[in-house]
Amino acid sequence: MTQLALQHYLAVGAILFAIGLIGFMTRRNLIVMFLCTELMFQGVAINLIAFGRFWGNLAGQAFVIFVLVIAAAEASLALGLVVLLFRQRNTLDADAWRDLKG
Amino acid sequence: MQDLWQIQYSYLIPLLPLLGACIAGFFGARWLKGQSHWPIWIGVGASAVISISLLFSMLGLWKVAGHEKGASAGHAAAQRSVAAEAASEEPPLAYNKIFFHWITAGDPSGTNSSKFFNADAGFLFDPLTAVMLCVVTGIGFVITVFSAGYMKGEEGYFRFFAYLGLFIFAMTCLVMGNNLVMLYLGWEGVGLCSYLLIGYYYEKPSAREAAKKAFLVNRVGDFNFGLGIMLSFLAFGTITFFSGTPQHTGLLEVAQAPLTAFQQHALRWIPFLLMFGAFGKSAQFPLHVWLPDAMEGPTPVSALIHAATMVTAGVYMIARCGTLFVGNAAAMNTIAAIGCFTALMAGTIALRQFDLKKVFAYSTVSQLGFMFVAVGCLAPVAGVFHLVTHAFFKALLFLSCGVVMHAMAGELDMRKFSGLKRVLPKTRILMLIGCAALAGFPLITSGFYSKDEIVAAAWEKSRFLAALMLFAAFLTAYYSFRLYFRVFEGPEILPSPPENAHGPGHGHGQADGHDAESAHATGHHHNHEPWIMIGPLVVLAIGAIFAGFLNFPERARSLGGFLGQSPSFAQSFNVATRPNVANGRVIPPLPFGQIAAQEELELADKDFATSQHSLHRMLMIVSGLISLLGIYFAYLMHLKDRTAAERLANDFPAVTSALEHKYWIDEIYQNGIVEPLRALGRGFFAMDRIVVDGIVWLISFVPQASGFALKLTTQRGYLQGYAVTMLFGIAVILLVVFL
Amino acid sequence: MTAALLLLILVPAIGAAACALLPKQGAAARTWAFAVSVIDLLLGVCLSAQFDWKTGTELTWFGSSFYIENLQFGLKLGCDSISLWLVLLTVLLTPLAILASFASIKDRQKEYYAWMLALLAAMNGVFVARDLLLFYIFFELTLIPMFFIIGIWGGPERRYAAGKFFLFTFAGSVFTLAGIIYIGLMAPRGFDLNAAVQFVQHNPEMARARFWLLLAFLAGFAVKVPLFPVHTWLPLAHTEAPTAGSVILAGVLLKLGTYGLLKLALPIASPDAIGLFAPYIGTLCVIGVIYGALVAWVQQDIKKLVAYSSVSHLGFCVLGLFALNTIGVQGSVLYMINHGLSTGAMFLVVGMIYERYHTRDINRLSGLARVMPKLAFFFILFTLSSIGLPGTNGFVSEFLTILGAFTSTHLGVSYGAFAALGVILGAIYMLHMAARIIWGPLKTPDHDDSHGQGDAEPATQHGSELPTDIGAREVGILVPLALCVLILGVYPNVILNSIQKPAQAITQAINPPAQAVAEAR
Amino acid sequence: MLGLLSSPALAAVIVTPPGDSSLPAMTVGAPNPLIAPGLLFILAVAAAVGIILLLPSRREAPLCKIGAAVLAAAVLILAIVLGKSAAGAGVGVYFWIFAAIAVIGATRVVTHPRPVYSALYFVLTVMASAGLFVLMWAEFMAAALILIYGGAILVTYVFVIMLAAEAAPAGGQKMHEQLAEHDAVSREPVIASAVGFALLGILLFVIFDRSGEIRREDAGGAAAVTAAAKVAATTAPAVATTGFHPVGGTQALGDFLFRRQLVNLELAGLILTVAMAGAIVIARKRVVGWRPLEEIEMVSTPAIGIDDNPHSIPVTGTDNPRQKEYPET
Repeated sequence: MTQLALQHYLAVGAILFAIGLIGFMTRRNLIVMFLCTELMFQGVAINLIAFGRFWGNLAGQAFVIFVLVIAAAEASLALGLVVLLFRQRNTLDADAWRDLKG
Repeated sequence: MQDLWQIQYSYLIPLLPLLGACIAGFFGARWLKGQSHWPIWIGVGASAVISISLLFSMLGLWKVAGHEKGASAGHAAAQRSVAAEAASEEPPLAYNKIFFHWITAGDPSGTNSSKFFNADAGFLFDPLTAVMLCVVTGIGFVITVFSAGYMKGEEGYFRFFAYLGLFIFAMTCLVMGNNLVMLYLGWEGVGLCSYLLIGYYYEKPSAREAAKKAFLVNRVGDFNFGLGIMLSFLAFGTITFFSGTPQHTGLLEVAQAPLTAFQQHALRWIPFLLMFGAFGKSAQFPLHVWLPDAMEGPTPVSALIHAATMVTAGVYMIARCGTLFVGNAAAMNTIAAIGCFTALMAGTIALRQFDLKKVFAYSTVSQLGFMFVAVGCLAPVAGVFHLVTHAFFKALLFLSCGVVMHAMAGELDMRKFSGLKRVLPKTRILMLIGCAALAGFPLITSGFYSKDEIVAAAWEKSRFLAALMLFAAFLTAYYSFRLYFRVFEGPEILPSPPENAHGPGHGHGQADGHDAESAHATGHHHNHEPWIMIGPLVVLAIGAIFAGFLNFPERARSLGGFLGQSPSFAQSFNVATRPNVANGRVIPPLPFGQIAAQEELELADKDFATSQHSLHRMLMIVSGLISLLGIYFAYLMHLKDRTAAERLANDFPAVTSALEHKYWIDEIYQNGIVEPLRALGRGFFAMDRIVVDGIVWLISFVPQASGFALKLTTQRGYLQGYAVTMLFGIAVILLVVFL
Repeated sequence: MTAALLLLILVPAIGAAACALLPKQGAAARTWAFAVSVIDLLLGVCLSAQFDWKTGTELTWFGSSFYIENLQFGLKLGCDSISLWLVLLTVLLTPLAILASFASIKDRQKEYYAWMLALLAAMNGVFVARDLLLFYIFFELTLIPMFFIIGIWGGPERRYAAGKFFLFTFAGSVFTLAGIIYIGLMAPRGFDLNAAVQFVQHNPEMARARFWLLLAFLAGFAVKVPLFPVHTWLPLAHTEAPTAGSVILAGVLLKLGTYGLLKLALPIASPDAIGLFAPYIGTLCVIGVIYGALVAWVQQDIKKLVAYSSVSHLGFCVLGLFALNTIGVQGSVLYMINHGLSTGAMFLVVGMIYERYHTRDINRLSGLARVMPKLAFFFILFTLSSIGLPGTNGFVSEFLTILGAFTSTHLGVSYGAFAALGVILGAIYMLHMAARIIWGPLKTPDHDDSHGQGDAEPATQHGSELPTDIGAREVGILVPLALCVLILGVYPNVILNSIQKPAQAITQAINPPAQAVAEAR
Repeated sequence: MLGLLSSPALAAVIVTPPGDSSLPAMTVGAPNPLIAPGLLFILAVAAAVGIILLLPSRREAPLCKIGAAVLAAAVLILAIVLGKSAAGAGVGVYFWIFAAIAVIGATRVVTHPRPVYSALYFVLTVMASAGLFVLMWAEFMAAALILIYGGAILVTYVFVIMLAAEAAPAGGQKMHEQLAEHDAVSREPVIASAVGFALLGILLFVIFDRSGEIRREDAGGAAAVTAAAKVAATTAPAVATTGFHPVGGTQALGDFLFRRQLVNLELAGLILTVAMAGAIVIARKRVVGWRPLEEIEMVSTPAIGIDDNPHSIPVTGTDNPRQKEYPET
């Protein structure tokens, strides 16, 4: 795998990450926000694998496994919370939870 | 001279009165009560005895030394010796007794810029000191005896005598001090005692204010005096008058030696500063306002402090530091001018005063003016002579006033009573003697001789000055006999028996606080003239009459001659006769007490001698006539028909109101200086609160305000808002790092 | 044995801790505190006994076990004649202050006396510390007890006053800390006071640093000595502090500032830096003198009046210091001690009046002499001492400081003249107070309330409707101070001679003989 | 984490995966910038504008279309420029396909107003990136990704979307009114996209322009080798003893994981268990004011027939008072 190829993969990872980021910041639906974080995980995973491949060792892949683990854990907890929040305020809007302002 | 026992034990002179004061002060309240005058009597009496014996032994020494010198004087005709040579052979009658170093500062080695300041607790004994000591302790003792009778029954009896003892201690320190700081110690000490004694009746607000005023006005004088001391130390490096060491490193000796530029410049300022200090203490023109108000104190206080002793401290200081003053013509002229102006001003004000003690207060201010004129016209002997005679007759007058007040139940207003010669026969005679002496009744009273010498000295300086002094003498004669005729002569009117006896401070003006006590005087046949009060008066009367002959024959054995032996007088005469100072004028040595120089001068040119004698005789006649004229005028206006004075007063309403309001000087000071300073103080205090605290408050307010502002704008609670900010931060960092 | 130096600090410190742990409130605490402070006084006396006054050599004690190697900071104590006199002043004033607060402090006595003893330890610490950092630590340590004493037992506005007092001083002294640390690091032997001072003084490349170091020290100490612009904390702290608090505050804490200036600022600033500053500080002092006096004159509250008088007096003291000649420095050291005695006594007397009438308003009190002759005597004596009447201690120091300013090449005649104005103004406001309170017809705040609550301690309550004159305890407090005032007035050389050598050493360093200043004559 | 990264990199020096001998040991490309930085930023800006228009907002449909077009154009240009200048730089045509799908999927995830569609698009993106993984010879990871991500996580998401779907507003006609207010409008899209794309621009710029030559270990200079050798010597013995030689990527990964990363693996397991426990606890917590089932008025959408037109699902506005105060963007 050449450096040029690496740069391509990194580009794709970066684009995915950026889009996830923008989504996280603009969308006001809690679930979509978490989805965007998952998207960011995705972007990072691509980079990791690309570097793993470029350096020719398996650390990248091992790390992606851990990323997946984290993503899974996070997803489960986050969605549990979202459900709770939804039950409390009957809305998924992020703005409903502004009590910590000021 | 140093082996005289009085000098060895001279520390007793100030110490005994102090001891007496402490005993009276601390133990008077409970144990001594009525008897608390004894410790003072003993203390002051003992110091009086020591002082008088010191004076006589000094006289003895002077006579012995005088003979050899007299013989040698004959053949050493051309003895117009230069100052240094004259000062070299130690005049026998001056001795520096140092007990211990009071204040020493600075490094003794005196390297680089820092100097070595040393003030000793030491006494200087010379004829001037001896004379002053006798006056202070002598008259002091007489007055303590009088006041034992006068103050009997007072509630703060012991307190009065404690203060009196303290005063004698301070005054003796002042007179005997051998350096400027000891002089300053006495200076402020007497200021303190006058504050305490004027404020004796502290219940009365007027007494309280008068005491405060006295101390503060004195303090203004002392401020200048202090600056004078410091400037002289800066210039000459020492403040001891006479070092007693052969190389003559005393202040007054160094002042005569060749001076550097800075010293000459300093010598232009030092006399003015010291002089202004003297004006403060001796109540001369700018700072005289406190003396009339000082009459709030009990009468013996007025007699002792505000007539005889304290107020003369200024004259003593100028006589002592003669060498600093004489060289500076401008200073001498100002002293003479201020003295003359004060004499006239006080004389005129006294014309329209109806309160007995106020009249004599202004008369004291006027007579002090006379003394300053004498000192200003290169005649310190005349000044000291008048000081001595004035002490006698003024004390006599004040104490007789006290007797009158005692009898009239604290009433002091002339208009309330007259014709008391039947009620107070003895006091009448004594008052007459006193008034005659004050007026300068020719030939028999001391006042005549001393005043005449001052007029002669004034004549030497300038004809106009002498004329003004004669007019002042006329005024003195007039108001003294105005008082006498209104009080003792004429129809007998007695003040109505005091009905509201017990109100403290009742009656107009500053009726004496102790009227409550005298109110219980039963009827009029009570003997108002107990011997304990009249005895001292008689002694003073004798002094008033015979003191004049101390210096009349004006020859070797007179007061002048004796004073001439003092190094101050001798050296100031040398400085005066220096070519650059006298610039051609012949300085008569007699007013400096230099008898030898006088005789030798008279031998030299005959016509000078004759002119001097004829001048003296003529002036004596003139001043005698002036005083008789004054007395006759007073007789016309106040005995023949009392209304004449009132009519005259109404003719010139503007003048009378000016006199009655004491030329509004008090008001000028109050509104011109005191009120603005208080306003400034209030302004500073307001500034203090607003400006400084304002800044502090601002410093504390700014962070709070900005914190609140931030809270409102950025912390809105949006999760995504925070995310965007974070992201923005990351972007910037990356940009910075990688660009 | 020089361990007395350490004991001077340890004994009160341990005493304070023990006092706080006493079982119950009340008498036990105050007698214990008084006993500890008297022991400290004895320690001070024994230290001065073994101090050899002739040569004035410095007694030193070195706590090797506490020495931190790389920082070269350790427990170095020592005292020369100047600091010994100030220690004696402290150990004399504190027992008297504690004795004075027997009657006035009723609640939480244990803590109060614990804080007082802690304050004593800290103050002694400052005067005997011979290590820069240690000096600074004790310098700051004095703030804490004072903060609590004003803050808890003070008057109505005590919290604000305590806060302001603490912050003002602290803000200033932070700069000093910066300066000290800079020196500590640069100097070869670290924080050792004398070595560091010598180093900064004689080291050429420290020239620029000296200017800034002086600025830093001035910032810290000028606030502590209330120089003109930064003095507003003092009147507030005094009026709100309890009697004993303001006695110690006026008596000793203000002297920390001047002592710091003398020990650190003066020697460190070489001729050029200090020469540059002397005229400015001189003007500030003169302004302070006149400003303090005038403002004191218009005060309604006695304590505020005496507080402003302290501002005015300390203006003199610092003027003497910055005259930079031996007379000036000796005068100002003597001034520190005299001011401690006379103003401390003034506060005690004012406190006694406050205990009886619970008012400090000058308009509601008058003519106390009739009711309290003994108190009046002491009041007048200490008033005279503070206006500088010859024969009392005030005069000697005031005269010497003004003389120092007069003859100083850095300042000059005009400084001396204007400062001497303070002599008149001083007399004006003090006598104004004395006249209004002591003399005049008797007027006290409505009689009925004064005997209502049993305020004064039983000694004065024996039945008479009016609280009578000061009792035995109070006389016992004032007599030693009165004796000191008179003794120092009659024989001030006992101090002047002993501090002559250190004062000369300091000024010698500042205008070295080599650069012989053009003699005035 | 740092430790993790460094140790595998060093291990690789010793255990080079056999079997990919045909690795084209291309010399490191000259660091000529593939894309001029200026062009890069312009593309970023264009993409930002595209995204802004695409994000859910009250705008009319045509504007969204224009937005989509602009975004597509930007990505296409980027692809063309990269493709042209790279000229077959080892990235096959499949790479471009997968990349395109991933990017489009990602944009739709973000821009689509309906959460359900976002989830589904995300699955699409996951598939695409799995494809990329395969291109990078990480076939086990590709499979794992699809299984775990696509299968487990996304399903949970859809499940939650169903659970937490809000009551549809009564009688909403146009798609916009039907949408829940918080889905229809995005928050400050302009600022967020601007910042986001700026970051993207920087990242890309860094990747293409500032990366300089990342030297691979084996092509590294002597210094790098000796350092690696020294370290390898210390860690090597553990590996050398066993004779096992993995065949294929997955075995290598397994071997690597269980030989090197054993501790981390156990930790990962632990995290999962903890997460599971946490999820259970959360789910069981009683919600304030929770009433037994029968009393709950059906909060979810009324049981209506769902026709295949996604827009027909009514989305009810919220009656949350604080909601109203949100300013219209």
